[in-house]
Amino acid sequence: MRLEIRENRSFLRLIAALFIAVGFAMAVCSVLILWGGASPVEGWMLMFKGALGSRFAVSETLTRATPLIFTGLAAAVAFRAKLWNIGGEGQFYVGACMAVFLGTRGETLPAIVMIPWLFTAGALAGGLFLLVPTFLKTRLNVDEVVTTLLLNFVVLLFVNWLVFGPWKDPMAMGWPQSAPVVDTAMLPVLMAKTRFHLGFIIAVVSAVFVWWFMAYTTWGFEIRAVGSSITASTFAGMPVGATIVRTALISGGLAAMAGVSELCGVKGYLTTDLSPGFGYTGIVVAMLGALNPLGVIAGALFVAMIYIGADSMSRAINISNYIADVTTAVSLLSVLVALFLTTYRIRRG
Amino acid sequence: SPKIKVAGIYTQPIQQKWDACLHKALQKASDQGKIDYVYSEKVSNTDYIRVLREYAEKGVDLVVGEAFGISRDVRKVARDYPGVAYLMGDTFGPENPNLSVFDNYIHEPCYLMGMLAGTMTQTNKIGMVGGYPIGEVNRLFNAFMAGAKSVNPGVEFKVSFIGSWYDPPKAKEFAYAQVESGVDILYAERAGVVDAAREKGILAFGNVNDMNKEENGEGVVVASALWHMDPAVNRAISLVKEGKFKAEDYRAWTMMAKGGAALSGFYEFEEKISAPIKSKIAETEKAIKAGDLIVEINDTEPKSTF
Amino acid sequence: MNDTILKLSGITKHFGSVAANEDVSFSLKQGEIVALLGENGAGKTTLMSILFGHYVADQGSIEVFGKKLAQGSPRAALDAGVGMVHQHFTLAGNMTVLENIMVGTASLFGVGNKAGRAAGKLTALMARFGLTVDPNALVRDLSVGEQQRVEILKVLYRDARILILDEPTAVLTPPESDALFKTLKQLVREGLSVVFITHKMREVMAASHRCIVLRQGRVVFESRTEQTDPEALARAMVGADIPRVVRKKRSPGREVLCLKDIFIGARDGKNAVKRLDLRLRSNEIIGIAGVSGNGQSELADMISGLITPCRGRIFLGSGELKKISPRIMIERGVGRIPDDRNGTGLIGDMSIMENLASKNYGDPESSRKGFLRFNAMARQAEKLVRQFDVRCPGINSPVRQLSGGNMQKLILARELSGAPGIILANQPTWGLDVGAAAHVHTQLIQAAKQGAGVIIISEDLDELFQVSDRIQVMYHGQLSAAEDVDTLDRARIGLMMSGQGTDLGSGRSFGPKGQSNGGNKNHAA
Amino acid sequence: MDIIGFLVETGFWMATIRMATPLVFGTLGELVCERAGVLNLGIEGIMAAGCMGGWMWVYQGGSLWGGVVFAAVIGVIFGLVHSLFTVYLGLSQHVTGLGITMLGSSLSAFVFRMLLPKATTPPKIIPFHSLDIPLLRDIPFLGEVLFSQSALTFVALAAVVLVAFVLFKTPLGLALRMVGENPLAVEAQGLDVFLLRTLAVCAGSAMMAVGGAFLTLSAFDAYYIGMVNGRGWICIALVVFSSWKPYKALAGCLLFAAFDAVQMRVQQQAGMAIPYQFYLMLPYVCSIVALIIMSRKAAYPKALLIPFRKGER
Ligand SMILES: Nc1ncnc2c1ncn2[C@@H]1O[C@H](COP(=O)(O)OP(=O)(O)OP(=O)(O)O)[C@@H](O)[C@H]1O
Ligand SMILES: Nc1ncnc2c1ncn2[C@@H]1O[C@H](COP(=O)(O)OP(=O)(O)OP(=O)(O)O)[C@@H](O)[C@H]1O
Ligand SMILES: [Mg+2]
Ligand SMILES: [Mg+2]
Repeated sequence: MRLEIRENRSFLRLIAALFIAVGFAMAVCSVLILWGGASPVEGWMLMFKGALGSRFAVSETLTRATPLIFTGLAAAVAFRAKLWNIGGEGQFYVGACMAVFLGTRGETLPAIVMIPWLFTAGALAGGLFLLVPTFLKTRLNVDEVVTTLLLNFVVLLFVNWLVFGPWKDPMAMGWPQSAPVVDTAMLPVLMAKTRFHLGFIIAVVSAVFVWWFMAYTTWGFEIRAVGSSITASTFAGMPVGATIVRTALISGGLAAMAGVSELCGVKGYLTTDLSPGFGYTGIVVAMLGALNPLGVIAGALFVAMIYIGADSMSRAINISNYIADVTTAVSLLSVLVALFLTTYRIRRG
Repeated sequence: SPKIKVAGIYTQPIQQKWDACLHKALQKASDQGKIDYVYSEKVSNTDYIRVLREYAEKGVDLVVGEAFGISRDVRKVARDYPGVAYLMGDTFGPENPNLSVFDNYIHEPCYLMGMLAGTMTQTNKIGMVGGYPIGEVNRLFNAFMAGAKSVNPGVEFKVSFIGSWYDPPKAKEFAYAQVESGVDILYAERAGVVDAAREKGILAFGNVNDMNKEENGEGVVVASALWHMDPAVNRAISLVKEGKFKAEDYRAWTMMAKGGAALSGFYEFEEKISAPIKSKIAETEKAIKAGDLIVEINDTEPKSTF
Repeated sequence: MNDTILKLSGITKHFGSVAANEDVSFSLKQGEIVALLGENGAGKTTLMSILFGHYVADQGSIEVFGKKLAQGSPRAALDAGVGMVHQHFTLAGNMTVLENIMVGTASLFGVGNKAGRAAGKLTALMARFGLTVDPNALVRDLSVGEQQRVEILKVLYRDARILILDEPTAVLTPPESDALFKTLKQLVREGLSVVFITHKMREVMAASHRCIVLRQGRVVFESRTEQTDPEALARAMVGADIPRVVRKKRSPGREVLCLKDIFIGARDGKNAVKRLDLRLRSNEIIGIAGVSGNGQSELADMISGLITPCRGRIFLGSGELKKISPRIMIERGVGRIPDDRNGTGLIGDMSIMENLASKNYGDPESSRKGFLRFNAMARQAEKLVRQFDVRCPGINSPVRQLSGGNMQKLILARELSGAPGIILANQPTWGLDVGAAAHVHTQLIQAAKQGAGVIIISEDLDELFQVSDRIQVMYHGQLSAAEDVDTLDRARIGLMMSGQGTDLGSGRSFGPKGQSNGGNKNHAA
Repeated sequence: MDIIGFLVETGFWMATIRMATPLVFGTLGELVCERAGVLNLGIEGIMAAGCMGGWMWVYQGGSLWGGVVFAAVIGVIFGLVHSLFTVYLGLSQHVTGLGITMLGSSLSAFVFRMLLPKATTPPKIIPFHSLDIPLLRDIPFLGEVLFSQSALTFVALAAVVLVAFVLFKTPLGLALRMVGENPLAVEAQGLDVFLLRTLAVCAGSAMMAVGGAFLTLSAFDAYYIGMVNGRGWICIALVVFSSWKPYKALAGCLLFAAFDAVQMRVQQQAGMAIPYQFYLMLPYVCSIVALIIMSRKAAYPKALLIPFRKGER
């Protein structure tokens, strides 16, 4: 078996590949559905309905996609500079903590000030937090995959302590959760009777901004260069250290913004289960988007759609709802291959 | 009377005994043909609200689940679907018109077990292993400790939290650690502790489900504080059927007086426990049921005393 | 010795649109040494890679010792007795010589490594062919020449009957090359046959029986070596006459760079560069000869701004340099051509335009307030690509796809644009074909004419004699006195490179004393 | 009992070894993968799959050792998927790994639920019991600590020796290590890079799965969804900590488990001012610190994360 780069890359082929991939994923999961004693066809109809079939479904899909866009961007930027930040989950919570810390005071601030303030502060906190493993990498050559990964657990335990101890909301009748942020800190809901909130818009704007930043600014240029080859960038006289630090600040900041958006957009207060692994899924999203900020939007929407759809399908046909994660995983893997085959062709011998 | 549609929404897998308890009650009701029962498990709090709405849209009549940590949003949903009855585990009070709340209050049987443990310990040292120090757990620990102290002021306690709801191997290790420090009785809030007791040849007390039978605690688990959701669930179901469901606190229905909580049988320990203690337990139980003895509900985090 | 043992017939290989090999037929006789020539990108490596099974030909067949060779399998090639020494070494740096040689020789699932026996066989080989390396040394600690030896030992260890060497001397010093060719001769005497790829006519004439020239994937010329001459070969390669590089005497101008008593520390605590003094004046080209690993790379890195000396003073143009960094050097107008094109010189995954901008993207003409000005950059790139005639699909194609030759042109374009006052060229023509090399030399001389001071570090004496005005030899971190090329002869330089200066090995021709009278000479000159 | 007192307790050391065992399997597995140049972030999911699969086998009436083997087989299957993606197609090792973690965790939960729809308190099996080797057990301290462990723990220890032997003393090991350093060098010597990497990934994944199985077949006797609980991620860290050396890996696992055991014992002391969460942090923080100390001279497999594509440069 041999792989060969394709000369021409057609958009049509890309679309086709995606459909084939999803089709394949469906085929695989159909087996599980059959096992559950339901009809696959019906299942997939329901899945579509659950993801996009109604105003509510759409709102949920978009709500789900929102944090994924942020964490996806975080991973995309870092990975471009070959800074393997697996700590999105931790930075997510750092952002959320910041939002609570600042969002529970300052009732006087109007929303128009409060919300940008929270995002900025959260992003800063997340960025600074990622600097720790970054410096460990650049100064002491400690593998950042590991440190960022481990720090996720530390942060989660820290949050755990916060909500059990100092930040515990006296009004919560003993349940471990922080006090809610003030109303002016809450992101306005964009569709009545849904959870779809301003965070999505902010996420999309950020994605566009990051895309533009990477493509059209000298800093973006440096990030891409350092990512491709540190030795060459150094030789060319680029500020390698500063660039890596900037990357860390941006990446950590974006992941933290996911936390802020989720906290101020959906929950309103901090709990230890604010994120069902958004940080990790972000990495997947980034790769689906081929590390392209605009691609990240698509990746996030895709993952959200599959998950929401499959989850609601599982309820509709009354089959164990773990199938939602299975479906997401399988489609993720098959889409990965599909994207690959749009740039490579497989030859025998 | 016609069947009604009931949905259970659980934030943990249904092996997680807390949810298992709700699930079993509803399952029984459905087996008895009273209801059509569907459920979703391990629904993260992020997804919980969506699931709530979906079931509401699907036209279920009663939803049983947990609002812990998402109370606010759950209430929003309840308001949006006045036609649906909600019976939710929650630390907050009920909300008109359609949101009733419950919580687990098996502290009374825990108190009784405490009394037993207090008399049975030789080393005067008792160990307790729990998941997280949340109110629901703390109140059981504290009641158990109070019970033990009431019969044996000299008794001391070791308290550990494993920081997870389902990591039995870890719970087991924590239990071992406590045994090393000399405890000869374990209070098993988490799965895994009973196994440690069995292997170390000491006694244990069960929690929520009958561990003597269900977690092969034969010869190990003296008794368990049982939580029966059936009274609460059945009441809710019948009220919904009669169209009389209203917002109320089901606490009473999860306590001993109404059979929501109970002390399990002693099984093979029947004859090992001396008559005087048995009778003492029995009359305390009577007093509790009669309301003459109020076991304090103390949600503060318990601490080791040695 | 006239029986054909290797026969490639009608080999055709396309990479997408590129025709790397077009109906190439080729045969090799027992005990023969064949030289394979061609421009960068002519298809030499491809052809040999097909023979060795790295690539699979689109068409054509291969016969070894009369048996058809299964394609696409190095294993099959090895078993058939074909061994290949790759252009870019295929060694694992973090592992020992012995391990590198042993891997894949024993059956995978046998237990116990036959290290003992292997070591035995290896030492025997080393003795027999006079190729000595420490079997237990880590490959990354070896000099390029030694690594080369390991590659050859790898092949011999496998009892190859046919030996392919892809640009074996591209990275070797003259002494090392001579040693290599001695070995080859001996191998042939022992009945092996050799195909070697090179860009150096001298070697072709000296070592080969027959030579074959590829151009754009086709065989365009074939002849017995004694019946041809370098010019003919060069013409066949390039398809036109090579512009003769001529060095006219220039009168050096003011001093642009002066290094005084420089010490540079090395990893092993010892000094890589000791008591080094150097004076460079505008309009002159200084050639620094020396066997690699004698401190040249450290010296180059320092002038490039990558490492700071632990002692000594650097005067650059106007004043003294207190701090060193690539940026500072760039800003002080130092053009730097590194020895490692792909790794250091260029960013392989980025486009030609971006690489050309990678040095001065901060300048107002390429960016304003931190925003890149693509149109301006593109215009600049187009201009340079034309001016230095870099052959490429377009300014937006990734540099990775360029041949070394074109990579080098690209670096020259970037470094020479903006008329630098000082140019450091480290091994500027490694692996380049005659055409490309000539181009590089012309450019450097051109720069010197326009007033730059140029330092060329090279192991290729031909090159040094061709372009430099003065030559200094580096040995054990010390720099010999600068001497005028006209007063020098190859033999003496050769000796000095191996440490035996004018007054043998006492090292007096090195260091301050030698330097001082060298200094005088300079003034005299 | 004073804070340090337990360090002389046999119980502490028994616990340490017990808790280290699943980590040893996982870490070895990851180590083998990475030595061949493939980062396997699928470990968490593969452990989950082995955890469920091994248990289910026994629960369905299979033997304990059968369960271990079955877990290994499951591991190999996931390994094959991972290598198809990362080795043959050369796809991103990060994403494939995370994808496989997702798949492994959710699929094992799904299958468990489908096979035991009613199980509220998960059914139990009879797990490996500690093999009290008569005489050895009676050796004062060591005997108690070592020979009261279950058979799987010894398998783990044996695995360390085996992996070390294969990696450093056999042709296969040499090839595996070199394929993680420079695949081209291996191909030029006539070996099949893809095959070697696939072998490594499958073998490694099998070990991970067995590590998961240890949780349900020895450490405990029932399967709880999500009971792997981050142990896989720890292994990733431990591999780097061990700088890719089997014996150091063993040491690392023991060290980490020891931190955990300490944490458990200190946490339950009376009058502990520090909240329990900080004790739970201890192992993670400590291994980061340990990493900082070790990593100065960590020598990565050069080709780690870099896909190999034949006929490309
Ligand atoms: N891996 C590859 N992928 C795509 N195209 C390739 C590849 N290798 C070679 N080519 C194409 O084949 C042509 C011949 O390449 P090859 O490496 O054989 O040249 P060469 O004669 O070895 O050059 P040099 O003298 O610089 O080594 C190149 O021009 C290039 O376009
Ligand atoms: N990945 C690739 N895709 C397409 N063409 C390639 C690729 N790699 C190399 N080539 C082509 O191969 C030809 C020769 O490449 P090669 O690297 O052998 O040149 P070279 O002068 O030998 O480089 P070096 O001096 O670094 O060895 C060039 O024409 C180049 O276009
Ligand atoms: Mg070549
Ligand atoms: Mg070349």
